[in-house]
Formats: sequence, C-alpha cells, structure tokens
Amino acid sequence: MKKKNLFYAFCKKHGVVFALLALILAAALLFPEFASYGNVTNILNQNSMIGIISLGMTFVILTGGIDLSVGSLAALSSVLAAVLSPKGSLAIMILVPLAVCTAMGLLSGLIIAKLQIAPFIATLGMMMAARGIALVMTDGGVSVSVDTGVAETFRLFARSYLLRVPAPVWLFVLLLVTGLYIARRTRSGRYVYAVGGNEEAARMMGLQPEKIKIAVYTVNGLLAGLAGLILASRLGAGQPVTCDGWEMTAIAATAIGGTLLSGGRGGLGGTAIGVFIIGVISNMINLQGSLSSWWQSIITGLLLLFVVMLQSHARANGTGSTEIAG
Amino acid sequence: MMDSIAAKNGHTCIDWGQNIRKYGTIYAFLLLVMFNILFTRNFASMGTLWNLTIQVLPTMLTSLGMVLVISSGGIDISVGSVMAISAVTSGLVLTGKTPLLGTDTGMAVLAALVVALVLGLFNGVLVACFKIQPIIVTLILYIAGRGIAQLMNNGGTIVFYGNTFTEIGLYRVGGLVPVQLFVSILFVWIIAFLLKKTTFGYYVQGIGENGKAARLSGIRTAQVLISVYVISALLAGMAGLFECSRASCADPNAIGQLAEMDAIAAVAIGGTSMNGGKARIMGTIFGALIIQLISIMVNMNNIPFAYSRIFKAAIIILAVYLQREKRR
Amino acid sequence: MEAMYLLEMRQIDKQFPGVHALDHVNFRVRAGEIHALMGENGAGKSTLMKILTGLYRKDTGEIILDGQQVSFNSPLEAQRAGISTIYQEINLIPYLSIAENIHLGREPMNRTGIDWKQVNQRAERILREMGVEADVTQPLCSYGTAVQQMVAIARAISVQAKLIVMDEPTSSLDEKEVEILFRQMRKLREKGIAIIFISHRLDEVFEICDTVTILKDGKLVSESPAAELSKLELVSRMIGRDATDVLRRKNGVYQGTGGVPVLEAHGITDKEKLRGVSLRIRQGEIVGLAGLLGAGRTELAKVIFGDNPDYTGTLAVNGQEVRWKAPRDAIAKGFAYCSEDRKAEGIFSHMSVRENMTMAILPRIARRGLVNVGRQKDIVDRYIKSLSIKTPGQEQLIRNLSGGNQQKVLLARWLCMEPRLIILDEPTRGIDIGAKAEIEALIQDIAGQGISVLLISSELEELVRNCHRVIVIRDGKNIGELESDMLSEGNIMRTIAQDILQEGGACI
Amino acid sequence: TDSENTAVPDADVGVDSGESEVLTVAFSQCGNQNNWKVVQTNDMKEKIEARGYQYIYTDAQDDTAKQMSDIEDIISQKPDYLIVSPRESEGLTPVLKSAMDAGIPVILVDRGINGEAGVDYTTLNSADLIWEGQTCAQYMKEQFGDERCNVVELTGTPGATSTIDRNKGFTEEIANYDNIKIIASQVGNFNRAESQKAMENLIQAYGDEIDAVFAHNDDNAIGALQAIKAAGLKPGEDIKIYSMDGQKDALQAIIDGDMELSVLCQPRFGDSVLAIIDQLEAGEEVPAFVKNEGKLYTIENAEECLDEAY
Ligand SMILES: Nc1ncnc2c1ncn2[C@@H]1O[C@H](COP(=O)(O)OP(=O)(O)OP(=O)(O)O)[C@@H](O)[C@H]1O
Ligand SMILES: Nc1ncnc2c1ncn2[C@@H]1O[C@H](COP(=O)(O)OP(=O)(O)OP(=O)(O)O)[C@@H](O)[C@H]1O
Ligand SMILES: [Mg+2]
Ligand SMILES: [Mg+2]
Repeated sequence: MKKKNLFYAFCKKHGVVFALLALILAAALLFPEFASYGNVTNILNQNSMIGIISLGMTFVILTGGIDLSVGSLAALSSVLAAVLSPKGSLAIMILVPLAVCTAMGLLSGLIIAKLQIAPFIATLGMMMAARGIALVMTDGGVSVSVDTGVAETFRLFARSYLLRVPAPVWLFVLLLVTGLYIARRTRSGRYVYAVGGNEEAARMMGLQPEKIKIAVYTVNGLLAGLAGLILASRLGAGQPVTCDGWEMTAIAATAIGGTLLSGGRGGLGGTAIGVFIIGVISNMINLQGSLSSWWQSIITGLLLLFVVMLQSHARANGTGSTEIAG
Repeated sequence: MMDSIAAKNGHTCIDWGQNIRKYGTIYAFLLLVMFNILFTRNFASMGTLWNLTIQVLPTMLTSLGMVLVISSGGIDISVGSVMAISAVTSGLVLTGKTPLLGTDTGMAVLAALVVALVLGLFNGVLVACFKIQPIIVTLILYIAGRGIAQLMNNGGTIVFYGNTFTEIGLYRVGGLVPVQLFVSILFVWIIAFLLKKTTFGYYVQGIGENGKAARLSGIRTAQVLISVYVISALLAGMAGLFECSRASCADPNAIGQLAEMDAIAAVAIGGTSMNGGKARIMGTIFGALIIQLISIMVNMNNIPFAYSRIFKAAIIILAVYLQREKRR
Repeated sequence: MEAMYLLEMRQIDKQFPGVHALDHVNFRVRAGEIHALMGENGAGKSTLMKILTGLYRKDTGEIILDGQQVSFNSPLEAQRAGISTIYQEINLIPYLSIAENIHLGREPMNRTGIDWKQVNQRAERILREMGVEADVTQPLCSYGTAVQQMVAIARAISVQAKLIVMDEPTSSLDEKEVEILFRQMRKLREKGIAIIFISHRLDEVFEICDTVTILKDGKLVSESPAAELSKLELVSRMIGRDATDVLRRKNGVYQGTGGVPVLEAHGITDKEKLRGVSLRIRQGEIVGLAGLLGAGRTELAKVIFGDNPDYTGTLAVNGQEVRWKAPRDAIAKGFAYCSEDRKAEGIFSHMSVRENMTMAILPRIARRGLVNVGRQKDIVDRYIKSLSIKTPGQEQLIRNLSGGNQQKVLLARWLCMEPRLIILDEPTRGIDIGAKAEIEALIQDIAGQGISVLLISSELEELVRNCHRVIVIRDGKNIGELESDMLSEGNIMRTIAQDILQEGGACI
Repeated sequence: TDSENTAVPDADVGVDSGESEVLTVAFSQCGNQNNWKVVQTNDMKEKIEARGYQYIYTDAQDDTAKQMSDIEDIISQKPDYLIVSPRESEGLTPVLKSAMDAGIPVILVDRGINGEAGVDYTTLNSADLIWEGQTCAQYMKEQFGDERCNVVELTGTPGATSTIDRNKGFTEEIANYDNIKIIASQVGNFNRAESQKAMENLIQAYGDEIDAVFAHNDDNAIGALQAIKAAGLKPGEDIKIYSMDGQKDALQAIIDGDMELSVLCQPRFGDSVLAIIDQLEAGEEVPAFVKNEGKLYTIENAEECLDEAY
C-alpha cells in the first residue's frame, strides 16, 4: 500500500486511538496502580478472550453479518473440555470442543448462506441452541470442574508465561497478526470486504459470497471455541451459563473500532483498540472500587458514549461524507 | 417437452412460494396452534387464548416499535432498559417517592411516558444527528439504562398493591376479555396506519431503503429518524407499564430482560428485512404471537429449560425460513 | 458449420411474474465481431445477457459456447468459460480501491500474499491507457459514475476473455471516453475476441458494430449486418412502427421574457472541484452544462440543489439570495434534481413504482400527513402513460423494471412536482431512442410551460438539440458559453480544446 | 503473619491519610440481578463503610469470567481482606488461591467454592441452601400428611447455585414421601412477572391437579400467587405456596393466609463478615464454615417477624 493510503487509514482510525490514549492517560492519573505490571498484565490477559472472539466477529461484520452465538459457543466449549477431562487426554479436551464449535459455526454459515436466513436470526437460534446443549450436558447448569488428573497441565494453557506475558495474550497477538495478514494480503480476506461492500456486485464479479460467508462463520465458531478453552483453563472448570453477553461486547468492540455494521468497511486494528477501550473502562471501574453496581453501568455507558462521539467527530472530519447512519 | 412442463410447474411453484413468503408467518403460527391443539393438554380453550393475549402484549408493543426502527435501517436494543426505567418511574410516583408528582395513576403513566420519550430522543438524536451506528447508540442505553433503573430505587423492587394502576393490568372487559387485547389492537392499528397511510410511513421505509435518495427527495431524514426512535421508546415504556402493572411491582433488575431479543426476533420472523426497507406489520404481529406461543408451549408441556432453548431456536429458524426471499 | 459461431443461444425463454421477458429468442455471435443487441427499454436485452452469464436461470432453451453446450449457474462459471461482463448497473465494490476493483478475483500474488505494488501499478497503467486520471488507491466511491464506469470497463477488458458482454457501457461516458472505449474494442476485435454491445445511442452502433440483433418485447425481430441497415430502419424495427417522427431534430431559440433569472449562481467554489463557477437561468430556458469527465457538473448541480451546503459564492432565486441547508429547502422553492446515479441516489429498490414515483411529492398529496392514495394513484397512472413506462402495474417493485424504465420513474418523480427549475443530470442515460425522443419533447414542452431546465448530458448532440444556451465548464470554472447560431457540437469541443491548450501552454 | 504481609502494600497505596491502620476490604459481588442480591450488596457496603474501612466493590454482572477478572483487579490493589460471593462453586478456585498466596484472606459469603478451607479460601459464611429446600418439603409433608400433593416447581435462574441446591434439597427430601411429587418444573427466574406468566400457563395446563407450589424464592412465589388469584383459585386452599428468602412481601402474604412458608435465607452478611474480620485481625482461628442460621416464617411467627424481614 502507498504511504498516503496508510496515513488516510490512520486518520480514519484516529478517533479510536485517541479515545484509548485518553482513557489510559486518565486511568494512569487517577489510579496509581493502573500502570503497574500486574494490572497491565491483568487487562491484557482478561481481554484476550473477548479479543479473540472480536477478531472473528470483525470478519463476520465485515461481510455485513452478525454472530450472536459466540458467547454460548464459548460456554459450550468450556463445558465440553471439562466434561471430557476425565478421559485424561489433553488432545481430546482441546480438539473436541474446537471441532464442535467449528461445526456449529459452519452450521450457522450454512443456514445463512444456503437457506438465506438473516444472520441475526440464524445466529440467535444458534445462540439458544448452543446454550441449550451446554445446559443439557450439565444437568441444567451445574458447572463441572476439570478432572484433577489433567487440571494442572490444562491450567498451563492459560497460565504459562513467555517473557512475563501470559500465553492467552500471545495467542491473541498471534491471531491478530494472522488476521491482519489475511485481511490485507490474502484473496479470501479481500473477498470478505467485497462481499460486505456489495454482495450482489461481488457475485457478478465472479466471487462466491456463499462460500465466504460460510468460511467466516466457521472461523468465528472456531475462535469462540478457543476462547472457551482459555476460559476453562483459567477457571479450571466448564461453565454452561457463563459468557452471557460476550457477543454484545464483541460487537461493541468491533463497532467502536470503526467497522461499519452494514459491512465492507473497517478492520481488525480498530477492533483490537475497541476491545481494550472496553477493557480499560471495566478495569478503571474496578480500580475505582467504590461505585455501586448501577453507577458502574451508567459510567460504562457514559464512557462508551464519549468514545463514540470522539470517533464520530474524527470520522466526520476525515471524509466529509454525507452518508446516512444505518 | 419436459422442459416446458417443468416451466409450468415452476410457474405454479413460484406462486406457491410467493404465497408462503407473504403469509409464511401466519402459516407458521397456525401450524404451531394445530400442533398444540393435538398435543398439548387443555390447550384448546379460551383460557389459553386469554393467556396468550395478556402475555404477548409487552412483546407486541416492543416489536411494533422495533419494526419501525428496523425498517428505517436501524436497530434498537435498548427497549428492555427503557421498559425498566419507565416501570420504575411509575412505581416511584405510585408509592409517593416523588413528592412533587403526587401518587395519581394518571401522573404515574404520564411521568413514565415522558421519561421514555426523553430516552427515545437520546437514541434518535445520536443516530440521526451524530450519525453513530444505531446498534452502538442503543447498546449504550441498554447498558446505562439498566443502571439508571436500578439507581432510581437503589436497586430494590418497588411494590404497589391494590390501586387503580394495578387494576388496569388485570382488568377484563365484561369480566372476560383482557384489556390487553384491546390495547394490542389499538397499537397495531396505530402503527399500521402510520406505516401504510401517512407520509411518515413512506419516509421511514424510504430512509431504510436508500438514505441518500431519501434526502434528495426532500425528506427530513433526521426528524424522521428521531421520531422513529421516540416511538420505539414510547412503546417500550408502555410495555414496561403493562408488565409492572400486572405484576404489581417494578423490578428494575428483571423487567425487560431480553425484551430486545424477543422484539427483534418477532420482526425478523415477520419477514421484515434486517437491512431496512419494507416493514411488514402483519408478519410482526404473528412473529410476536409465535414467540409468546413458544413460551406457553414450553410451560404447558413442562419442557425442561435446556431443551426449550433448542426447541425455540428451531422454531424461529423454521418460521424465518418459510418466508425468506429467494435470490432469483 | 457450427464453429462459425462462438456463441449460440437457442430458443431462450424466460418468464418473470407478470412479464414474459424473453420469448424463445435465438441469438448468435461470431468470434471477432462486435455484435450490437438493440431494443427498446424492457425489450429483454439485459435479461438475455444475465441468462448468458449465469445470473438468471433460463426457463427453456440452450446455450452453445464454442461448440459445447453450456449452462452457467453463476457468473464465476461464465467467467471461467471466458465470458467477461460489464453489467448495466455499475456493479463494483464501493469501499474498495479502484485498483482492487479492477483486479478483484485475480489479484497478482507474490510469496507473501497479494502483490499490492503490482495491483496498483497495473491498474494505473490500464487506466492511463484509457485516459482516466485517478488515484487508483482511493476507494471507488470517492469518484463519480463516469470514472466508475471506466473502471468497470477496465476490469472487463483486462481479463483474458473470448467474449465480452457490454451492457450499456457508454451511457454515462462522454464523447472522449467513448472514443477511448471504441479504440480498445477495435483492438480486442483484432485479437479475435467477440463483443456484445448494448447501447441506445445509434451513432455508436453504426460506428463500431458489425452485426445488429434487434429484440422487441422479448422476441427476436431480426439479425443483420450493420452495413445493411439504415438508421431509420433500425429504429423502425426496434419500435415496431415507422420511425420518421422519432428522428426529428430541432433546437428552439429562447423565446421567454428576460426578466429576473430564476436562478443565478455566482462564483460557486466548494472544497473539492468547483472553483468559482457562475450560471444564470431564466424562466423557461433550457441551459445545458457541458464539460469533460470530472469537470464538476454534478458537483455544481448538487450545490444548486442544496445537497452540498459547504460552498462559498452566492445563489439567488428570482433575485433573492438563498442559502440552502438541505435539498428540501431547494425543493420547497420549486427545484428538482434528477440524479445521474440512479441506483445509489435515486431508486428505493424494494419499493413499488407507485411509492418510488411519489416520494418527493408526498407532502403535496397528503393532508396532515395522511396520504391521499387516490390522488397518488392518479398521478402515477398519468405518468406511467405519458412516459410510457413499461411495468405490469403500479405495485411492481422498481428493481424488477428494466434500467430505462427505472429512469423514467425517477423522471416522473420530479416532473409530477411541476417544478420551477429542474436539474436533469444525464436524464436520458440508458433510455431508448423512442423514449429519449419523448423525453426530449417533454423537456421542450415543460420549458414551453415556463419551467427552467438545467440539462447535464455527456451527449453533446443532445445538448445541442435541446438547449437554448450551453455553458461549458472545465475544472470547476466557466470556460465558455454558446448560444443560438454558435451552438454546435464542434464549437463546444473547440471551446474545451482551446482551454486545454491555453492551460497547457501556461504550464510549459 | 498475614497482617504483616498486607501492611506493606497498604502503606504503598496509602492515600494522603497518614494512618496505615485503616483496613481495606474488597467485596466481589457476582451480580445484582434480584432483590436478595441487592440487599446483600447494600448491607455489605453500609456495614463496612460504617466501620471506617476502605471499601472496594466490584460487580461481575452474573458472569464467572468477569468475576475472575474482577478478583484479579482487586488483588492487584492489594486489599487486606477479600470477600467474595462466588457466581458458581466451580471456577474461581484458581484465582482465589492466588489471592491467598498473595496473603489476602478470602471470606466467601453466600456460597462455597470447590476447594479447601485454609488453602483456597479462609472461611465460608453462608446459609444452607440444601437445607432450605429440604425444609420446604418437610413442612409440606407436615401440612399435607398423606393426601395427594402435586407440586409445581418454579425454579430460579438456570444454572445458579441457589437454583441447583434448593432443587436438590427439595427433590431429595420428597423422594421419601410417596404422596408428594413434582408434576411440572418451569423457570421463574427469581422474577415476579416471569413466574406469573409461567404459573398462568401451568394453571391452564394442569388446572385442579396442582396442590402446591414450590417456589425457589419469594419473588417466584409472589408471581405465582398473583397468577393463582387471577385464575380465580384460592391460594392457601386450592393451591398452597412454599418458598424461601424471607422477604417482607412474603411474610405479609403469609399473614394474609396466601402463603404457607418462607424459609429465611439471610441476605445481610455485613455483621457476620465483620465479626470474622475482627477475629482474624485479633489473630484468632476462624472455623472453616460459619453458618447463617435459617429460620421458618409461618403463620405462627410472621406477624412478629415482619420488621426484621427485608
Ligand atoms: N427480476 C425481475 N423480476 C421481474 N421482472 C423483471 C426482472 N428483471 C427484468 N424484468 C422485466 O423483464 C423485462 C426485460 O427487462 P430487461 O432488463 O432485460 O430490459 P432491457 O432490454 O435491458 O431494457 P433497458 O434498455 O431499459 O435496460 C422488463 O419488462 C422488466 O420489467
Ligand atoms: N481526474 C479525474 N478524472 C475523472 N474524475 C475525477 C477526477 N478527479 C476526480 N474525479 C471525480 O469524478 C467525479 C465527477 O465529478 P463531477 O460529477 O463533479 O463532474 P461531472 O462533470 O459531472 O462528471 P461526470 O461526467 O462524472 O458526471 C467527482 O466525484 C470527482 O471526485
Ligand atoms: Mg438493460
Ligand atoms: Mg456528472
């Protein structure tokens, strides 16, 4: 890409970057613990799961779709890992949940692409179904701990460190870089943008929107499964009722990151920033420590509002487009 | 020869397909009803009908608002929080916690609706004037709104027994027909009228279909969009009022939980495109009925919660599948 | 015998609900020829092409390509079989860069993935060859329709194809670009590539085509060498009756009173293209706006119509200075604007003809927000008749109409407003010759009624034929004004050329 | 030894107030989705702040994953004590262990975790939810004797420990009685409106067959009560209602004869938790389990206990 283009892209993302910087600055000034090694690692670590999910969500949203099932899939994955743990094989504990979540992602994709059902509905169905399966497997929602035989080794999955940085963070960074590469340097990545930009045109240009959509939801299922595994490893247990609302967090992170929900425009870089904006807000509230639950929601809402206003302002100045919201 | 026969068959197929697409939601609803009559005990009775009309009202009202929002090309996930805030507002007034307003039922309703209106304005202005994506705007209100509802009574449930307000929710016309039926009909009529007969209806759908063209046609897009979100919030407020009036309490934590999902699902089942444009009222009504009927089915057949989720998912997808739009 | 034809479509039949779009049509194309497919709006040309490229499924019939029976299920399959297509509606991806749009689906790769450097360089080269100057790394949507059309053409001819389908590629191009396109087409023909060319501009057809196939109402009328056809005959076959009256040409002289101009724009400058352009239109006057691609005509129209409030300079209506905030302010003063980009800025694709046509006039046929459906239907009826719009009924979705008929619905949207000034940006784009004549007559007619018209057209001939006065602009500035006797295609071209020369001189 | 460990970071964080004596107490709440939780949260804050302690509060919004993050954030602030109301018994053990390892005593309230007292946490202070379910069954048996007793169960939030334990206690107990059986079990979600709807539908389906309602909390019970009344049935005669929590509204219903029983499940943990902290501060041993005694509210005592209910 040309320099100018990169600069242009950067300008468009300006708003989010500034918002994150502003939040970090504010947090560092308000809370001395904020900048500590422990706290920074916490933020990175805690948000790596949502981060991984948001990467998949970004691709989904870039095609003009949406995936509500990710939270349920992550929960299902954690349950599967725990339920399978008595078998004593790490490979089974990791591969089966990933395979199941990938298959369910594939199923969403097939329903969307082949039956032509709106992604919102198809994945809403998948969200309920996956949650239902997790509940059925656990006798109505009783959480299952990872068998002690493998617990220690499985724990390492989320709790080993490299250069003092926890493994899930590395995983997230690795996936982010891979995602960025796919989005910018591979055909499949570009086709995702094309399908979201104008599906009909993409078809006329000889692309196969169905295939791309199926792929995107399948990958998203896989990533949700991965996040679920990290969760299970962190918790040492499978939890059928956890991760409620993760889909909304992931969608919010994507949208805050500047990806249009109508598809075709945006990218992973912004999403990663969006994830950490949400993460820092939540961390700030915890560090503040004396807000009641309701004030926590209200402050979260206000900070999000601040972020999107900043971003919308930057966008308006950046392109001067008169496009209508929606 | 073969070909021409196929063509003829194809032709009738298209007609059938069109018919199903147009009335798919109704067929799906009737199918569910038939199924229940056959397999659910005590289903075929007036009692079930009244339960359905009573219980569907909040979903019906929020879906009617949602169909407007979605057809304008947006989405409103804040309806549940708006329901909670207006319910709590009415509760505060009724229990005399807002000394200036008295404890009058009328005042409680008015206050609740005014609050809903303000929330709708918030959504509308951010979407229309600041051009922020609707899902984000309403997500903000979804998060903060729940907090506001809780803050208003310090998280506690407000209980109010035995006044005019609770009687409204339980009132049965002629001792038989629940008042909810008439409320549903009234609002369905109002929204259908707005969409089909007024310039506003044309504008909403026009904006959802092609915002740029709408602007060039001289439509005040901002004004229309703001109205859309205000109407949605008012209907949600109304839903919150009925929900808490019947339960004689306003629980800021519980009222309207997942209401947005039900409403969106009802609209989608009803065949309105999630990308905006043509709004389908009839479909939405039956969409809401289907959603509520599923809950009733689950209860009446004592289906375990875990299976009920899977079951609900299947029915929703099937209903949408019946009337999806074919590509060519 | 068989090998004579590269493509044979036999007995193609296609029904849409309520429309028999193609009635057992035979169509064949030889290798290395440019084959014109002609017909009125809604004759079935695009449908035939969409069946060929696998976008629509045919009801019956067979397609033989290169001696082999084929049946494509998707454009991809057609592409793989060597058919490259430019569809009538520009179908590109708005947010991707121009370079990417040209290469999408066949990006050059290197070891590390897509070779962006090569993508951009190639795109730049192709476009430069076609005389288009644009930053290929910019998103496509930041350019106007003409550039987009050139990109679509570049995309189609830069593949290795046996057969290229061009469905009205020239409708938004002006003479210069058309010339460039034709040069490319001739080159392709020399290489033995067949081209199916659809256009409503007769001169173009006679200039470039070898064979002409004519459709009418979904039926094949004739196939004959272009050389054996006269213009009159061609048109007569297309419309199915004697066409002498259609081919009339006339250019009135402005008869109106002088008086205060309906619109006076002075020194309009915006942030991008316009650099102090001025313009004056009197009552009942038809003023043409001529200029090369990207001269800023559309931008000027948008300022006049209030769609771009971000400008300096003055606008005065009937001598009174105005400042619009949004198009509706201009509409309230009796302005109307028919956009050049009908898909993005015109139609509400999932709404009916009735709803589309009356979107702007609603406030007038509504009382207290309540639409008077009776009056609405009357109006729609009247305009369906007077513009002879081909549709099964008022309730047909506009997206199911042929391109030309969609355009007519949009025209009707504004004509029914009985405006004081109507800005027509490429109003006859994609409209067949008969309808074009009708629309031109209509323009004369409304001008006669005292309505002023600002006509933007890439067809100089059309400007010359219709306008009382033509303003020539370049790079957002006035470079000349031609009236009455001076008004001719040659003079317009000369004005532009001179300006370019002068500037070139100054530069060196 | 613990207090030595904590003294250092405290001075470290030390705001301008010179006293390093002020204790910092953190409370990780799992969620505030119903009345009971809200009362618990409010009481905790009130009591701890009344002592003049520094109070850190987090709300996990009913998500175990978030609760783990919350606790991590709390640990990085190095409080003196960590009170946790766990979302679930599984899952938080690792993070609580790391708090213990960092020298922060962990006091569990309301619900235990899968782990060892003294290693994974310091002590657990809670009521016995299984016992509550059992008690309902026993009381039901007492009232019904050997008569037919078809029970409709209105459960709490699916997957919540309170739901699981109360169901467990009840079902295990009624296994001993032939006449009591659950004919339907539907979700009431600790929510009046939802329970009301579910009960309306259940009455429609089962009609006269229903003899009793076992509601997982008072909100569920009152929702059911409203449905029963609206259906023209007489609560207390046609259908008897049993539940748990001890909310004021439930006690009032008992006084009015609409409900039979509400088993107290004390939401106010402030005092007992502070007592534990005092013991720890004084260097005393605390038992691994500090039980909040339950109590039965029935027609016998509802009137006099009305004021102590929440
Ligand atoms: N998807 C569709 N559904 C219903 N009718 C259609 C559809 N597509 C085309 N038609 C109808 O088929 C007929 C042929 O349309 P087509 O687009 O092929 O015309 P055309 O010859 O390309 O006209 P134009 O010159 O205006 O582009 C028209 O009457 C049109 O209304
Ligand atoms: N060098 C260029 N060549 C062609 N088009 C350009 C060039 N630079 C910019 N453009 C774009 O082309 C579009 C056409 O400009 P505008 O519509 O104002 O002029 P126009 O004379 O109406 O051109 P058109 O023939 O495309 O209608 C503008 O949106 C502009 O951004
Ligand atoms: Mg066509
Ligand atoms: Mg133009």
